[in-house]
Amino acid sequence: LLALLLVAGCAQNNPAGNEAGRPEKQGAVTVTDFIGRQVAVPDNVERIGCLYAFSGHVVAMLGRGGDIVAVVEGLKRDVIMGELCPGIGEALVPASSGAVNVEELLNARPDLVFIRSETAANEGEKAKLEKTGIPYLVVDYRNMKEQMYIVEMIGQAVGEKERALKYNEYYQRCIDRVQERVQNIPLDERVRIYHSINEATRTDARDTLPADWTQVVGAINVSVNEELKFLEDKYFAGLEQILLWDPEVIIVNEAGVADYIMTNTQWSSLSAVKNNKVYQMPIGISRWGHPGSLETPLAILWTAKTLYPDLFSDIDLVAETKYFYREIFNYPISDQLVAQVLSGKGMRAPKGKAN
Amino acid sequence: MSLIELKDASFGYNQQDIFKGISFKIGKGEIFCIIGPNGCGKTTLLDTILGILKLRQGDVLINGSNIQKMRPHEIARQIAYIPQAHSKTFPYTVLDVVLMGRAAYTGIFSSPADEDVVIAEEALALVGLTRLKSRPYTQLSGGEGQLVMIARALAQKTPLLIMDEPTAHLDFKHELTVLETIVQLINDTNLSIIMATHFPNHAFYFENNNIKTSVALMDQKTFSQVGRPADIISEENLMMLYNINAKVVSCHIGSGAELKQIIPISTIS
Amino acid sequence: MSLIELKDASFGYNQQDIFKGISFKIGKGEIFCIIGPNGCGKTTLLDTILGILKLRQGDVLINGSNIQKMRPHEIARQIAYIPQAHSKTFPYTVLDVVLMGRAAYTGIFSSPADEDVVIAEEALALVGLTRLKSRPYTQLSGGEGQLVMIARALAQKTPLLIMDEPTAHLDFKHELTVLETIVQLINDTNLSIIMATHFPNHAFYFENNNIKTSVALMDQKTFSQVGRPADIISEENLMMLYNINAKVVSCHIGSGAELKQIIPISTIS
Amino acid sequence: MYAVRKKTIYAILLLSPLVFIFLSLFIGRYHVPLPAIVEILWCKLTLGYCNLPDTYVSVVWDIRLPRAILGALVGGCLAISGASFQGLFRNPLVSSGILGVSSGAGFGAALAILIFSTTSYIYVFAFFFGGLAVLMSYMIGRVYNTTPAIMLVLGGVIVSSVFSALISFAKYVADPYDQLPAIVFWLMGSLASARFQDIAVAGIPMAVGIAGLLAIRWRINVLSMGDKEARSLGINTALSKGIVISCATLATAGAVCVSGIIGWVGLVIPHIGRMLVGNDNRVLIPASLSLGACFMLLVDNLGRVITGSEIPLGILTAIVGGPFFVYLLKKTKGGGW
Amino acid sequence: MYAVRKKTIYAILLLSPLVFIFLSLFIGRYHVPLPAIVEILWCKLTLGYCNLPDTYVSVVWDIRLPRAILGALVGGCLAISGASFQGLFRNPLVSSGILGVSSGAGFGAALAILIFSTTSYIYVFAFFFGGLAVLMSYMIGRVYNTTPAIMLVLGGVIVSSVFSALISFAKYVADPYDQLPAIVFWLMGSLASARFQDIAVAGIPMAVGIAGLLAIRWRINVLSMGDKEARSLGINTALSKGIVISCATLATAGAVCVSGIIGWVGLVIPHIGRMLVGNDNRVLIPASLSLGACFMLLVDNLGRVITGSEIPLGILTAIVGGPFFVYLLKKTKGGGW
Ligand SMILES: Nc1ncnc2c1ncn2[C@@H]1O[C@H](COP(=O)(O)OP(=O)(O)OP(=O)(O)O)[C@@H](O)[C@H]1O
Ligand SMILES: Nc1ncnc2c1ncn2[C@@H]1O[C@H](COP(=O)(O)OP(=O)(O)OP(=O)(O)O)[C@@H](O)[C@H]1O
Ligand SMILES: [Mg+2]
Ligand SMILES: [Mg+2]
Repeated sequence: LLALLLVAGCAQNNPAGNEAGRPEKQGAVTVTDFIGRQVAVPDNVERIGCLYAFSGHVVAMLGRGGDIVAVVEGLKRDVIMGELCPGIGEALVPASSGAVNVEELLNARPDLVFIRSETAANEGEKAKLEKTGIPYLVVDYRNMKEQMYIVEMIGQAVGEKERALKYNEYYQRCIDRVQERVQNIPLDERVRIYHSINEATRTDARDTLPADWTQVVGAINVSVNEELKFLEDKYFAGLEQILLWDPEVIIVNEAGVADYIMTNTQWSSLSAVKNNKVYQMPIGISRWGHPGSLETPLAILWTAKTLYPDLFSDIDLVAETKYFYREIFNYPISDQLVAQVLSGKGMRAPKGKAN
Repeated sequence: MSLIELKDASFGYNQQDIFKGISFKIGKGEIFCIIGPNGCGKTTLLDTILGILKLRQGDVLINGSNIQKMRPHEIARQIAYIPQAHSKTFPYTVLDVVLMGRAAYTGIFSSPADEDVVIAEEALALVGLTRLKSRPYTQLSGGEGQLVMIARALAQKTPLLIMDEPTAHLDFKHELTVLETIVQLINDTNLSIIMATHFPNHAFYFENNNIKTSVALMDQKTFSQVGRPADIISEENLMMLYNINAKVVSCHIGSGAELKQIIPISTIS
Repeated sequence: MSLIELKDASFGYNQQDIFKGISFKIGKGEIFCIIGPNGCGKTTLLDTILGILKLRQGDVLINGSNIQKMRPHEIARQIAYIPQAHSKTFPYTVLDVVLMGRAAYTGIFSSPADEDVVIAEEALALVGLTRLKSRPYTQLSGGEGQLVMIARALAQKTPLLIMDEPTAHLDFKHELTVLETIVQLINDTNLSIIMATHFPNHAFYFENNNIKTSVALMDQKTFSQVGRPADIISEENLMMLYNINAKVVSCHIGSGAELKQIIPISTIS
Repeated sequence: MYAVRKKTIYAILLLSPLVFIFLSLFIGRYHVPLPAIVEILWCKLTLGYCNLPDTYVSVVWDIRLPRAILGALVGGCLAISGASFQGLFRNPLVSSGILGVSSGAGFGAALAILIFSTTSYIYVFAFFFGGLAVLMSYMIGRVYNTTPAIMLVLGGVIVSSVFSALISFAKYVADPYDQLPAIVFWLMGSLASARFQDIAVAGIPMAVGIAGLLAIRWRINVLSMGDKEARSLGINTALSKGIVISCATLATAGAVCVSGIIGWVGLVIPHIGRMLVGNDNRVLIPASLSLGACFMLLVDNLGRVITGSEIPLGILTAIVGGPFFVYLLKKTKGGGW
Repeated sequence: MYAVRKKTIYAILLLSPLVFIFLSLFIGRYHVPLPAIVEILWCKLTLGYCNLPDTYVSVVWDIRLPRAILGALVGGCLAISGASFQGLFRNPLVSSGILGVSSGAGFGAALAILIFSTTSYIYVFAFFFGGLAVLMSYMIGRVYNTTPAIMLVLGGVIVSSVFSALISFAKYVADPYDQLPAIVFWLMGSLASARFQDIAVAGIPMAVGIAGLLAIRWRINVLSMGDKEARSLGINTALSKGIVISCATLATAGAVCVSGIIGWVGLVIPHIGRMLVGNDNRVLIPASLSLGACFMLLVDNLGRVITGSEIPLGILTAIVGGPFFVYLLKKTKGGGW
């Protein structure tokens, strides 16, 4: 039933998303990417390669999802992405874990490609891309500012700067709205939170996007600026360390982890667990607040409201969520789906049933 | 009933036969010496008797029961084996190696008991290596290594010993010790022995010590002759077997007894 | 100048000496037999002569130059070695193994030439193994394996051969072949030989074939006696060396010649 | 006298991991006063009631204790299986994962995550595929039966690499947002989140494996003489090998389930054992068990105290163990060899 | 007759990688018409001008060709070093990375990225640390010199694991936004990013290593008799071993620089070679070289065409090679052994 609804919703939307939103031809633009390259982007980008999931989300948000011709595998699994980009099932997959198969990329005939910084860190990969003559932009960020810049850059590159700015405006507005109310909370009254990413003990290190946005919401992120265990490019906290921090609130971004934490004796002595303050974050097009998520503004609102319900009683998350997806994404999200997003369940297509 | 019996045994590694149609039997207290040129198949034959290689045809019976139907530890309580070559791996101590002779008497989930250690030490004493018992056996000389293998077989305390050139690498003293030990064990415990050797003189030695000794000449994929040493080990037979000239001499030993010896003189070109 | 000379040589693995103060020299066309009980240090001594183990004290001189100062391939063109034990790894063919005897004549970056193959095949023919030349040498019988090692040493074409119990595992025929080949090579090419053996009879055999033969009895960490076989290999000396009773017998061979033989009789308890 | 010495050695071997486990309870970032630790132990063991802060109890009893026990088990299992395999295959370069059990188990876990998208069936799948991998190695090894040891090991290497490849493949097809992190997390393994439940699930096979190997340890001496000689000494080689392999597989699979694929311990600890107590498996096997357990705990504890960040186990194992090995080598002059 | 057969074998061994390289030019996701490929080759080789779409030229000449050449070199290098080490250490379980060169090189590269934050010094550092790792293994191996082969290999295992740990450590301290991705990408390695420059930089050491091993290949036969016998046969064992180790190190380090750490080829291809041509290193070494090259190209081409996103090399090597190995084993009944 849900699937039917989704399909129905998408059928209405897509034409609008693809055609109506497109401006007239524009002149050639020069944009500066994450690693500071000045790239001249052709004036009319019609085929887009998104070899970094985040860029795919952004392009879809900007209403150009239908023009995505090359993706990374993960993008095909996402329910909302499938709605926004009906052709994504047929898009080629010329990259895995940073390495690009340029021949496949050539087959996709993109006018522009977004790549991740791993790829750009390799001379050979760069040389190869340059040989193809396809302009490429490196997409990455380490804080909210850079995230906004990158969104703007993508917007500029695909000729949707206005929409990108609209997102950034909303982003900034969320920040401002929250900042304004939390900035006066004295340090010792700020809520100390622990943010679990995917795995119970994986968390935020300094200089990351989550470190940045959790600060904005007036929380003290216990793991930031602490030494963490680093494994396979991810940061983990030790159990005793978490007990020592004894966060007041735990927010988790993966379905099931909250249950794990609530039922595990090892965590049972934490105040957050005792006081029932372990919250599952919403999952929309991505996990809200995840380092690779563009729903950061929503994560900020959600967290602020969760931590300081009194301060933010006027903020209606359902409305904000609807607004975000309808106005910014131009995606007519159903009420049911909103509920689903907020509950954080069922937002990924099961394996083998990629869109 | 004979202790061990081979019936019409044949074996080959590939298509080609190594030997075929070999039959013999040995009773208690007997010695059976197999003599034959290098590569005639002595080691192979002994391996099939032990059940390590599987006969193509024919049977090996121990006390009347087929070896294929016996479990390894049953076989190992009947037959102990001294291999011709042993490749060393971990540097176990000499005593540990000899102790392995007690495997057939040790449960799968247990280690040898103190009695086993005593037996192993006795076996070491028999071959005169007690002083080396805690040396790594990888650091022994060639002859010492051979003696360890003999001690291990003796520790197995079986009614039948199969020896593949047991005295190779041994000096006169140790060769005699081994021969004398064998004679003594046969007299004391009615042991039986199958022995592949290049020294027909060993057969004479046993015969001289009043032990029931048979000799088999192995050639052309079978036993060309089997019988008493005095009959079989003749200058003519050796000439046929090896294509050499040899002499049989007798010498007087100690108490008026005679010891026959065969002496190889030259090859026949 | 003597071909090889040992001066006051001493060696020990740990604190304990294996031998000390050993000196001897050998000229062209001579045979030097080392006889001694198991574990007396024969193999160790040979290894030091080859420079594989380093003497604690004393020198080994080949043609007057110290072996420590010679490069391996120079040594290997002077001395070929037949080890007592060989542990097999990869299943090379017999011919490939014999060909390795040509290493000293082959540049570091080259493979043996066709002449080398010819030499290796001749060496194989000398020991009578031509028919096995393309068999994996891991599948040979004990005696066949020993012959391969001998062939490899012969392929080395050196003026000096060091043999450690070369006839262990060999049958009469092959033992004689090896002895006869040695005699022939000495007569033809003035080869010299150092040989550790448990068979004093080999020394008699060489002496009988008019080759300058010396025997050293190794015991108590040194050479207790050195001299002509006829003088040294006596019943008394063997009794002292091994604590056994032995008999020296003479037998008439072919053309009225006599061959002396030593026969071990019994241990002395 | 000999018997007394033997008893002393065994007593040391048995006690030292227990001491290490006990000491582990006192080590960690969270400060729990010494008397409290002892009190918690006491009242928990006597099933009494602890009148102490919850956090103390859960740090000592729910976090440190299971972690220490599992750590000891894992280290012991890896080392004991490594030592057994080295003896069995007569090859000192063989380690606990040689027959593919680690990568098989890893693949099983990855598959369970792929299929069910939850972690509930992980243990079942891990054990099943760990066993399957070993069985496959065994079948390959039997193709040619003259030098089965080499073939078995080569078979293991092949199977192992195929399963490793399949793991990579599973990662490749997994959903990068939820399945992949789960797979990676599982493979990486970590004692850090060990719970008593894990002891119940993975600890039992580990204990069975250890017990089996301890019981059969002398047989491994005999088996290391080679198939032919072992048979002539009265050993049912197929059966004995089967038992050794099964037990080592159980032990290793259990260890892998708890702590991911750790390669080093199963290869090097047995050699450290060889240098310390010699090659006789009667002593070497228990010594490896004990050394492995102590070593793992040592490294784990060090990691916990050196910085708050818990330097990954693998780094410490190698950085602590490597130089220690070289030191021992120098000191004993490679005694074991 | 024998000489003729030998020549035929060598001709096949030499030609087949060339044929594979040539065929690789025709394989890929992007369709370039056959005549165009031939024309591009022709005009490039004659230094003429190509009147063809740029894309065609860059796909065939700049992307496929260097990749094929490097692929062949990498496969050949890993296999030839593996075969040489197996002979040298008399242990069939040894592979090209056994002395730590791979992890040493990996660490060198990581360090270069850490220090200079650019990729310019990577090759220098990778070679230096690859060599250093081998040297360290060698020193450890010399502690005790009675059975140096085992000790050397164990030394290698230790050194290897220490360097692997150091790699993790380097990742730990790296800047997660620019250094870390570079390190990760480099370690993962991929023929995909091969350029002609890489052939110039990594190809030369690889070629030197290969040439050295080919030249000294018969010596490896003699060395495999063990130190003692090799010396008595007239081999300067220290020198010869040194050369073999250096050449294999050069070759492996070069391969690692190009394509990251690939374990399988250096262990299993030599065994496939043994089954096909026997154990004589005079034939085995070139055969391994050739088989390694062909195998790598085969796998790489497969990986390129099966999916657009290039299945990682490591996955296919094992999945294609494993069953092939088992098939060969069944067919030759483990002939090589
Ligand atoms: N695994 C094998 N595969 C094929 N042939 C073999 C194998 N092992 C031995 N042979 C061959 O079988 C024959 C008999 O070998 P065996 O070892 O039984 O001889 P033997 O009589 O013991 O010789 P020796 O007196 O030299 O020890 C020999 O020609 C040998 O080359
Ligand atoms: N690596 C070693 N370390 C310590 N001792 C050793 C080592 N190798 C041999 N030995 C000891 O040195 C002594 C001499 O050994 P060696 O091999 O030279 O004897 P041998 O005269 O050749 O004896 P055999 O006639 O039995 O071959 C023996 O007692 C032996 O145990
Ligand atoms: Mg034999
Ligand atoms: Mg000796």
